[in-house]
Amino acid sequence: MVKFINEDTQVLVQGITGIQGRFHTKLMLEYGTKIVAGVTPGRGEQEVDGIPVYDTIAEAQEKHALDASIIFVPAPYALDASLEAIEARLDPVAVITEGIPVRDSIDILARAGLGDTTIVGPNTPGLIKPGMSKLGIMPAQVFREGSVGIVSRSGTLFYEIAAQITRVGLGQSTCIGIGGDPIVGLDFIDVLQWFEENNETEIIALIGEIGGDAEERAAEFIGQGGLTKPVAAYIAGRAAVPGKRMGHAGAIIQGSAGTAQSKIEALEKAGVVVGERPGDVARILMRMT
Amino acid sequence: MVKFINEDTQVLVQGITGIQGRFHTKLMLEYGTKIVAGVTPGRGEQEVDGIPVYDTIAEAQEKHALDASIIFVPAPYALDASLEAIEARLDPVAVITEGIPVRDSIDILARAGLGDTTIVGPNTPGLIKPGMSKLGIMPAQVFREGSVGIVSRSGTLFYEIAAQITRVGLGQSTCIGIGGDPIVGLDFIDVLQWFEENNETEIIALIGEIGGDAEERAAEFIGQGGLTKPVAAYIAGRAAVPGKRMGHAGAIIQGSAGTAQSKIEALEKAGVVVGERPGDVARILMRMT
Amino acid sequence: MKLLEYQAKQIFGKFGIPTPRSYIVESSKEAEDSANKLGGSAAIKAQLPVGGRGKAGGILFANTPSEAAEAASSLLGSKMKDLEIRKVLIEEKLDIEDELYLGVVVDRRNKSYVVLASSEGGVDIEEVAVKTPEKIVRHVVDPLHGLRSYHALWIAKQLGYSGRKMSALADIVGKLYKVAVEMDAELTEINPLAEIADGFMAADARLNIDNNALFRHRDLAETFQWSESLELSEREQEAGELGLTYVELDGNIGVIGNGAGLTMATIDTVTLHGGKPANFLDLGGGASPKRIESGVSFVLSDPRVSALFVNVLGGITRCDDTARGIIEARRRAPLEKPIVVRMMGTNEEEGKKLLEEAGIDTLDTMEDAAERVVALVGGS
Amino acid sequence: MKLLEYQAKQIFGKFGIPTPRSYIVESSKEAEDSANKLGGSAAIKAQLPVGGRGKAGGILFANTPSEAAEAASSLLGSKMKDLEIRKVLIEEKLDIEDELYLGVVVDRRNKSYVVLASSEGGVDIEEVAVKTPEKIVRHVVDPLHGLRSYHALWIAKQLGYSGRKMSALADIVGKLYKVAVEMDAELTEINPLAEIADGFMAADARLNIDNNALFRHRDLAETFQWSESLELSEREQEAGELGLTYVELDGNIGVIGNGAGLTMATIDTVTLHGGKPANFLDLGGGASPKRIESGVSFVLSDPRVSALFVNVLGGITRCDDTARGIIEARRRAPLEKPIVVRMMGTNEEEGKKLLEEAGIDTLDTMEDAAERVVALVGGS
Repeated sequence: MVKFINEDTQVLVQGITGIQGRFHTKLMLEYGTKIVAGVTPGRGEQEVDGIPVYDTIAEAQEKHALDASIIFVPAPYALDASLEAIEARLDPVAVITEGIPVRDSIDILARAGLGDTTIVGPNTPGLIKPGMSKLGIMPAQVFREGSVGIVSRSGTLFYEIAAQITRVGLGQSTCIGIGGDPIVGLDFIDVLQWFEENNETEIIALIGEIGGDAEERAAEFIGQGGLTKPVAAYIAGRAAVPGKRMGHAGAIIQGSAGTAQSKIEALEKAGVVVGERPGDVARILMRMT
Repeated sequence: MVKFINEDTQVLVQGITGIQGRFHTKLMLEYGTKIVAGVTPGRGEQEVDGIPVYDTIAEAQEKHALDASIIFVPAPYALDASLEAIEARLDPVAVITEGIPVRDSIDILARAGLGDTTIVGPNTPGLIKPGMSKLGIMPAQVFREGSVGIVSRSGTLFYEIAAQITRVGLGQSTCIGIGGDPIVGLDFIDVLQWFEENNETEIIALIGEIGGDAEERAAEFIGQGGLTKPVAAYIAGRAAVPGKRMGHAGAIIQGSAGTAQSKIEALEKAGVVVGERPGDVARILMRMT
Repeated sequence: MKLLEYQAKQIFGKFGIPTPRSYIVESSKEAEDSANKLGGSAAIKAQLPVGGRGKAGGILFANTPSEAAEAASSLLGSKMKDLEIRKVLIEEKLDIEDELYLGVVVDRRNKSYVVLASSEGGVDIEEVAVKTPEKIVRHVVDPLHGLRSYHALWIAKQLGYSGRKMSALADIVGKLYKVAVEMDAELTEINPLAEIADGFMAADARLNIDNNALFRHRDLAETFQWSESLELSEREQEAGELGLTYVELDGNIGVIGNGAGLTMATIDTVTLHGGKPANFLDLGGGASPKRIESGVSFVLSDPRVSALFVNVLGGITRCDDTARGIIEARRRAPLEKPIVVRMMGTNEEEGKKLLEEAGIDTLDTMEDAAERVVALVGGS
Repeated sequence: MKLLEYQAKQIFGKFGIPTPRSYIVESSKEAEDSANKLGGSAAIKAQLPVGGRGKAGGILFANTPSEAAEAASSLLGSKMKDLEIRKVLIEEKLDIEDELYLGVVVDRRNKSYVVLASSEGGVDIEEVAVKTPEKIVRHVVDPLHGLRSYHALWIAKQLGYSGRKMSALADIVGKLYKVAVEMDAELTEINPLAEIADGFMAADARLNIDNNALFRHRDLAETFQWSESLELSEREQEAGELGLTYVELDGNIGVIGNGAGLTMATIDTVTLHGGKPANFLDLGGGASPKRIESGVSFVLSDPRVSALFVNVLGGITRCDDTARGIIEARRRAPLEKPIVVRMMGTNEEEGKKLLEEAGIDTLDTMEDAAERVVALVGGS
């Protein structure tokens, strides 16, 4: 099951000395995330925003009790960084890095499965519990405490819809980006299961997009009674062209598979209300409360 | 913990169509082992001694409920044969094959560990419960039901000492060859632990040889109270030449490590009575009863 | 990246998969020589990264070298699905007993590779999957163990083979999996895999490589250029050189967003309001004014574009930076194309103020902005 | 199989481990030319599979090409630990700042590979292990994950490096592990690993390959022959060609057994009774009469052997077959060397009867037989 961070979770930042790593370490610290150490091979003994940097997690663990990790290292090094986090038994591990080869993602997830580590991503904005902490790169200002659980494959579209939910006065319990790659760790069903059991979540927003069948599987799960809380959804890519990758590595219609239409139909069949436009989601949720 | 075969255990023979496989299938059947299927890739749909042969274990499992396996396939194919048995969740798996590369043995054992499969060997004569069943290549006539547990790295020396134990009238409860390779699955300590808990075993014969430190580790285990039943031992290779491999891949004195003297001293320190000659073991055991 | 048949076959060959003898040529003279070397008769195959070449007339057969020359000459320079045929493969004719399908693809659901095999080869496997799914053998690979010999044998057995042919087929299955993993393939396929008297042979070959893994396959850099030049439009190639994530569409409204999902949603919303997007352009996360300017200039320079819709959600990307990028692009290329901007988030007020001062429309919601831009180009 | 330094370095080089520039030569003329190419000064290193070459005078230094020629000429053809030096390596002199130790060996206890590293290089690692074990860094590899970059970095860090040098050292650690796994090494070692101004270099190299894995390294077949010829005595090589497991010892009693453990125990028992075994010969499991005959003939043909002790436990191997083999060997080479046989097990009675008829001594226990054979050669 998905573990989440709270105010006590001690977080490691892998790739902390890079531009992205530095930038988001600062923002996460500002939000209240308890970042205690960073790792960048070859950059040990430095500091970033007052956070000590180590060459390996093993060294960081000699000094700190680490719980979770967030990874910003460049794609060619993300495989080893992820395995290092898995071996160090950190959980969850949010892999922000974009552009990781699919073969490496397959490898990461198989090994994560051995030790029951939850991998969020790759190519994810991470996760946030508004008002408490974030392990991710989402802009904090669009979120507010509330009762809507959001799960999304996309990043900015997720913030867009979160902002609208906030604007209509609902707020969010927990928001998780599962990542835009074809192969990701935590998936829709895992998150929906978690929302079902999570007392703070009353209604759910599901934000999908073209490519693969993750939304269809989520619909199947919902349709079979796996989730009893009401869901509003939006699927991006109705106007996408088959065979063309729409930005995300996973966002591609292959042959007749992975179209927005197929996903919308499956979700609607499972009782999910699917909005035509992103703005519809907040409106639908309002009606549900 | 070591699982053992009994009269109900359904056994698979891998490499059943080879010379060794055919020969020992016949002998095991004669002894009462319940062999139900054989596998040799490319030789499916044949029969050996009335036993049906399949190309893969998956096919054999469609027709039979398999429990344990014994492997006779040539060394270059032993890695995949072992992994196939592990994946099919057979247990125990006795790997008779000699000459398997160490790298492959390492791989086999690591993967066996994932699913808790007991690998006996490689390069082992297997195991026998006298009067009931055998999963191995030992000559049945030297064994007799009794109360001595035998564990040995060697093959023929093991039979020699078993024969003498039988001749003095003691007989054996369970006998296990752990194999003469540097890297083996089931080891001395595993077997000693099992003997400690096994009600049928009253006294134990441990047959070691030069190379590595398996006997020293067994001595440590015994010395720390892991085993309370009395042990008689014999270590082959007192007169061996350092740096020369004495037949077994594992029987080599490297530098000052792995000498018979070191093993004998360690065992004696742990309270084990070590015989000077193979024939001493049965005599020592007689005094222990 | 999609490799061409001949490139895929060269790689398959390196991994020990049997392929027919063949020569890659660019002229009818070479075609004739090659057919000669093959003993006279040959198959002449257009090299293009498109499916259904056979049906489209891209595969011809010749019984003599001169027939081969003629066939090559008819293909070379002609167009198929809008692509020009620049190379043809001259290949020995096989005495085919049966045609199979063999493929290794990424399995999103199982988070691994899956081997697909079928006794129905030479046809579209998706059709087989729909019409006779029972004729497809599937084996999901456990990534911790890989595809082992016994898995490959099981697959070959399921296709109905035994003995020597089973072993030969299993060997190819194992090697194709090795190609998939070692080459970082998104898809690797032999269709048809020809059954011949003494075994099997890859009569066709497909190999699509994960662009994200190209850092492990630097020797394919040149192939990548060529492959991009075949698959992408000229504007798409230019955008690639500028480092922009760009897909050409066939409308007249330029669309720029930040983030793939948001940009897709923007396109959907424009379409919903009756507009026709001319492109998809994702600025990505944390775009700088420079990058924004470059994207805006690129879209404005498209003669098909009559109006531009920029939709930015300010998070890491700042709205004031976005405004500055847009203004700078407009300054440098003072075209009379209207721009509609919708921005929200970090430094929103400052950004809006800058745009207003520059006389550029800003709206608060994606829907309103979409409606406005559609109205500007004359509505639906 | 033990590779020579230059062979190991070639392989290390292929895996990307930095090695000094060098030339392998067999004459002083070539040595001179090579030193010239290296800029004049050079190290001249005897190529033999023995430890402690430096101390034994097998490594010389030259400041000019003519000194190199002289050094090579003094080494080539001379003997070290009974082995003739046939090749020398002419290698660039390194400006060494520090010497480290790096090795990957098979770890029986942990059933995996273990990486050993130490800041005490250039000396015998076993001595370091005894005297200052705290100076050895050990990392047991998890075979399911392999040695990853972060493990290698941790090792380099433990040796006291940081920054660029740490990364360079970790890179070599990772590559040495790759050599170990991909080459099926029983031992792979860089001692010393020289720390130089801008990184590290393998100043020496050892690589022992698992003979059982030679089927994966067919290109090393020739090297294997050469390596065997250096490591094994003539009789051991002959035995190898006959497929016998044979080790030469320095006594006068020939010993043959079936099974490694039993044969070792036989040797021990003979020694315990004051005898001196001339050899260890293990017939292996299920030996045929032909194989037994071949083994017996081989040992009897050894001029050092005055008497033979054959000890067979009949299981899969049959005692009557053993008897027939012995009798046939004796018939073919009617030497007056006494043979003592102890056999037990399958078809024991029949075997004993055959031997008695042929006038060959049989005894019931290993101890009695050992006593008898020692008495036959004149006791202890």
